[in-house]
Amino acid sequence: MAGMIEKMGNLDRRIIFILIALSVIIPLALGLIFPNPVGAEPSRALFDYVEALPAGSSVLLSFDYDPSTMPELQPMAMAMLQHLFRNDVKVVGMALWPMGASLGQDAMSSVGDSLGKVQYEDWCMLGYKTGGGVMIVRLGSGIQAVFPTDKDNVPWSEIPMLAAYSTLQDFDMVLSLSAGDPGIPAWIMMAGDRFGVPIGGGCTAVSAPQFYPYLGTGQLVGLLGGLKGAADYETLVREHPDAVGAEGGRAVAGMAPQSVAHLVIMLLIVMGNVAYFAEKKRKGGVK
Amino acid sequence: MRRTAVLLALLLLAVGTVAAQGVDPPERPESAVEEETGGEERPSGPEEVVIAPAHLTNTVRVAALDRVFDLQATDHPNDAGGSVSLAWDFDIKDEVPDSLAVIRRGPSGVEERIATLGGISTRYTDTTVSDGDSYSYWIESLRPDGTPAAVSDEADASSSAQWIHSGRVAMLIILAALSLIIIYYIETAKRGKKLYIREIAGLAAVDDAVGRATEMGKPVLYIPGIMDMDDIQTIASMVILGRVAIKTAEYGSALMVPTARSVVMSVAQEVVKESYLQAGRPDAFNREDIQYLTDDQFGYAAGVDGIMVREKPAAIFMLGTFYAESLILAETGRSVGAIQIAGTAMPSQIPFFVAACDYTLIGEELFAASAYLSREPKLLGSLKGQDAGKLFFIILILLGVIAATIGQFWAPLSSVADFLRSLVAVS
Amino acid sequence: MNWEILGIWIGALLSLSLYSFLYRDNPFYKFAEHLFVGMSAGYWVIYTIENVLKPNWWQRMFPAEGGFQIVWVIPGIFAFFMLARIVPKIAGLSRLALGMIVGAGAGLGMVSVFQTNALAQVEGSIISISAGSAFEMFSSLVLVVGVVSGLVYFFFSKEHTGIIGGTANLGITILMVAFGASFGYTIMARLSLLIGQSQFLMFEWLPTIPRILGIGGGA
Amino acid sequence: MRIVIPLAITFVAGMIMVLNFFVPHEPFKLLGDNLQEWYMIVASAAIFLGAMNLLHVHFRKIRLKLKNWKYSPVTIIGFLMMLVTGIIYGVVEGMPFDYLFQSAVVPMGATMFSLLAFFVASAAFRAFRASNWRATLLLTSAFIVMLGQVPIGAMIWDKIPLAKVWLMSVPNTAGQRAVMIGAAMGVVATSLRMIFGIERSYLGGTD
Repeated sequence: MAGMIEKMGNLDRRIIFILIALSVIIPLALGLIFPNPVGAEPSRALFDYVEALPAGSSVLLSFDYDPSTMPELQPMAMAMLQHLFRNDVKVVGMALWPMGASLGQDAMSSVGDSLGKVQYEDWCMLGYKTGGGVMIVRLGSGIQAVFPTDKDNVPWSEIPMLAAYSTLQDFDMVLSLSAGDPGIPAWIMMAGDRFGVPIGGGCTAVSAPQFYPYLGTGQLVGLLGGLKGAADYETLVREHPDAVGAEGGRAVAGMAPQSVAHLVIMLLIVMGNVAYFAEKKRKGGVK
Repeated sequence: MRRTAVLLALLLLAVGTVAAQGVDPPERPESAVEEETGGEERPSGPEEVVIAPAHLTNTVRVAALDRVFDLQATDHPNDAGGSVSLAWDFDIKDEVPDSLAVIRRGPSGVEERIATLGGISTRYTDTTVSDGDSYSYWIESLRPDGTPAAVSDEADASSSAQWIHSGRVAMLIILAALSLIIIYYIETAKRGKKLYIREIAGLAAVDDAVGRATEMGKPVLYIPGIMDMDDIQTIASMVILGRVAIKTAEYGSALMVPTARSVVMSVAQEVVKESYLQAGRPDAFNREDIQYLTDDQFGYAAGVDGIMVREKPAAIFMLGTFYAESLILAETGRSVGAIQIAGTAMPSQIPFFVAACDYTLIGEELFAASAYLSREPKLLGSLKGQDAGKLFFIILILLGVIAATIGQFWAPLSSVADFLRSLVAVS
Repeated sequence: MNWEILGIWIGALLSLSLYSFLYRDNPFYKFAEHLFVGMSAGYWVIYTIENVLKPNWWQRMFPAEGGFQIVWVIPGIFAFFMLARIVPKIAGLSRLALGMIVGAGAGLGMVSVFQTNALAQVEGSIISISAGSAFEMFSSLVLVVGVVSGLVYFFFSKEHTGIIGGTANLGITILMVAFGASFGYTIMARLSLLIGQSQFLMFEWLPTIPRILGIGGGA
Repeated sequence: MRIVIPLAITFVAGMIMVLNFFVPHEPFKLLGDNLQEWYMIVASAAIFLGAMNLLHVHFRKIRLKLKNWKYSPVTIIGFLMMLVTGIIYGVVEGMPFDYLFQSAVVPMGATMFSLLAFFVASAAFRAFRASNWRATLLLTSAFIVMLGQVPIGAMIWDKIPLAKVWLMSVPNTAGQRAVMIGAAMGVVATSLRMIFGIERSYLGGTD
C-alpha cells in the first residue's frame, strides 16, 4: 500500500497525459451537456453594458485572433453578435490579426443572416490592417484613411452605413476579441486611454487575469474570459426574454469536457498531496 | 535612504505645485470629468462657443429638427491643429432622420456640405480646416430623397495646434522627475558610491547552473522570449545574455540561443561574440549556435522543444517576453532534467514559470538581473532610482487611500484624494 | 482528387505526429517539427512582404496614383543597413538600423508602459477602504495592502529585514495567491484548445475514414 | 565613431517617440507618426536575415552530416514550398499558398498550442504540493478558482464562483498591479539607459 502511494507521487507524466486525453474525448464522444449558472462576474458586467446601449448605437468589433484560439473566441463572437444585432446595434468589424478578418466576416454574416441583418447597412467588415496599437492611434484621427475599402475591396463611399463614422470617437464602444498581442491592451492604451472610447471584450482564459486590473480602473467595462466567459454570454443572451432564434451554444457544449478534465486535474493534485504527506510521514520516522 | 526621502518629498512638492497651478484642486481636472461623461468631448475654456439663435425654416416631422439641439463646435483638443470637433444631442424618442448633412461656411463665405452622416450620429470631426480661420457649422436633416428637411442652430469655431497635451502634463512631470532621479543615482554610483543589492535567488544560481553544464559536458540553452528588439524585455534579456555568455565562455560550455526574430538573432550574435572576446575566448564563439528558427510562436516552440530533447541542455534560461509558449518550453525543459531559470514581466506567464522552473525572476527582477550579475555601478544606480520611483508611488497610494477613506466623512480630504488621483490620470 | 479531404488528412496526420511528442521524441515528431519550422518561416517571409513591406512601404513610396514619395526612401535605407549584416565588410552599418529600432521601441515603450502599467494602476489603487459593506471594506484593504506590500517586495536596494522584510514577505505571499488563482483560471483555456483540436480530429477527420474506405470497398 | 552614430540615432528616435506623446504640435506629430511606421518596416525587412540564417544552418547541417541532418531537407523544402507558392500564386484565399497554410501550418500551430492542456496538468500535479504554508496558499487559491471555473463548483457550494471572482479581482488584481507597477519602473529605467546611451551592449561592444 505504502509503495503504491509513493508511486502515485512520482506518477509518470505520460499517465497524466492519457487521463487528460480521455477526460476530453469521452464526454465529447458521448455529447454530454451540463448546466451553466452565471453569477456577478465580469461577463455579466459586459452583457449589462451592451444591453444598455440604445438601439441605433454603433460598436466597433475587432477580431484580434486566429484559428488557433477559435475554440474560445469564436463562440464569444457569435454570442456577442446575436446580442448586438438583436438590440439593433450597428456593428463595424475589423481585425488586428490577419486571419481575424475572415473569421469575423464568417461570424457576422452567419449571425446577421439568421437575424435578418443586412451587410453594409447593419454591419460591415473593414478587414485587417497591420500595425496594432500604432494603427489604432491612426484610427483616432481618421478611419477612412486607414481602411479606404472594406475587406472585399468595396470602397468606403459605397457603403452607406460608414458615412456615420469619421474617427474612432464616433463609436459608442469598442469590443475586442483578443488572443494576445496586439489585442485588448492595445485597445486600452491607444483607444481607451487616448480617445476615451469605452472598451470591452473577450479574451482567452490565459490572458484574462492580466486584464482584471483594467476592470477595476474602468479601463475595461467588462470581460469574457475563455470558454467559461463565452458560455456565460451564451447563457445570458439566451436567458433574456427577447431570445428568439438564438442558436444553441457551442461554448455551453464545450463545458462538459471542461468539467470532467478539471475534476481529473483536481483529483491528480489531491493524489499528489496524499502521496507527498504519506512519504513525509514515512521519512519523518527515519529523521 | 534619507536622501531618497528628501528627493521624494521635493518631487512630490514640485509635482503638487505645478499641477496645482494647472488645475484648480477642489475641482476635478479635465481628465476626471471626461471619465465621468464617458469620454464625450465637452467644450471648455476660452474656446467656448456662442450658439447662434435658431433659424428654423421648416418643421417637417419626417426629420424633426427641434430634436437636434446643443450643436457645439470646438477646436479639437490636443492635436496638431487642422480639426474642429462638432457635437450635438438629439431626442431619441422622435423619428430618426434619414441622414444628416454637416454644412460649413468658411472664412471666404462659401457654404459647402462637408459630410453626410447616418441619422443617429451625434459627433463629427472636421479635419479639413486651416488653423486660425473661423468657420460656422450647422446641420441639416435630410429626407430619404436627399432634400433638406430642416436646419439646426449655427455654431462657430476655429482650430489651433497645441504645444503640450493638456491631459499629460502631470505625467510628463512625474516621468521627467523619475528619469532625473534614475540618472542622478547612476551618476552617483559611477563616482564610486557603494550600492547594496538584495539577494535574488534565481540569479545566485546562474553560476551553479553554468558550472553544472560544464561538468556534464552539456550545452546551456538561452531563450530570449518571442518578441522583437523593440520590446524592452527583449533588450533586458540581451543585456543578461551578455553576462551569461561571459560565464559560459569562462567555464567553456556551449551556449545555444535559438531566436524567433531576425533582429534578436543579429543582436544576440553580436552580444555573445563580444562576451567571448571579453572573456578571452574568441575562439570558442560559434555563430551557428545562435540561430533563427521562425517568427511563428508555436513553430518556434516546436523547434525549441526539439532542440531540448535532442541536445539535452543542463541549464535553460528563459528570459524575456513570453506568451503561451512559456509552459510548453518549461515543461519540456523540465522533462530533460535541466536546471531552469526563467524570468518575465508578463504577469500572465509568471505562474507557469513558478510552477515548472527551479527559479523564476518575477516582473521587475528581470530588469534587476543585469545589475545583479554584473554589479556594474551604473546598473546598480539605475536600480536605486527604480526603488525611488516605487517609493514615490507607494507614498502616493497610501496618502491617496488615507485621504479617500477619511474623505468619506470629511469632504475636503475627498478632494485631496481626487487631486492625487488626477496626478496620475492621463488622457 | 478531393482537395478538402486531402487538407483535412494533412492537418490530422501532422497533428497526430506532433501529439506523439507527448510519448517521446520520435521520427514523426522530428518530421512534423522540421516541416513546421520551415513552412512557418516561409509563411512569415511572405506575410511580411505582403502585409508590411508592400502596403506600408512600397505602395507609399510609389503610390497608385503615380509619383514618388521620397520620404519613404529613409526606411528603405535603414532596411538596407539592417541587411548589410550579410556582407561582412559593411556589417557595421546594421548598428545604425539597430539604433533606430531600439530607440523607437524604447521611447514608445517608456511612455506607453509608464502610462498604462504604472500610472493607471496607481490611480486605480487610490480607493477608499471605508466604503460599502464590511466585506467590501475588507476587499479594498486587501487590494491596497497587496499592491503596496507587493511593491515593497520589489525593493532591491534595501535589505529585506525588519519592517521591510515583513512587508516584503506579505507581498510575496499575496503574489503567490495571485499566481495560484491565475494558474487555476488558465487551465480552462488550455483545455479549450485541446477540446477544439479533439473536435477537429473526432468530428472532421475520423468521419472521412469510412468514406475513403467505402470508396475503396465499392471498387 | 563606430558606436557614436548609432547611439545618436537611438537618442533621436527615442526622444521623438517620447515627445510625440506629450507634444501634439508639429513637427513632433509628423515625425513620431512616421518613425513608428519606419521602424516597423526596418524590423520587418530583417526577416530576410533570419530566412538566410535558417537556410544556412540547415544546408550546413546537411553538408557536414551533423546529427539529425536527414530532417534538414524537410525544413528547407517546407520553407521553399511556402516561399514559391506565395510568390507565384499570391496570398489570396483558395490559392496554393493559403491552402498549404490552412491545411498544414494552422493545424500544427493549434496542436502545439493544445499540448498545453497536458502540460498544465502535469505541472499542476507536480508543483501543487502543500510543502509549506505559502505553497499551500498557492495550491488552495488555484484549487478554488478551478472549482469556480466549472459548473460543478457552483453545484457543490453556490459561493464557490463568488470566491473565484473575489480571488481573481482582489488578490490577483493586487498581485498583477504590483508586478505591473514594478516592471514599469524597470521598463522606464531600461529605456532611459538605452535612449541616453548608458547601456550599449546590445550594439556589441561595451564601450
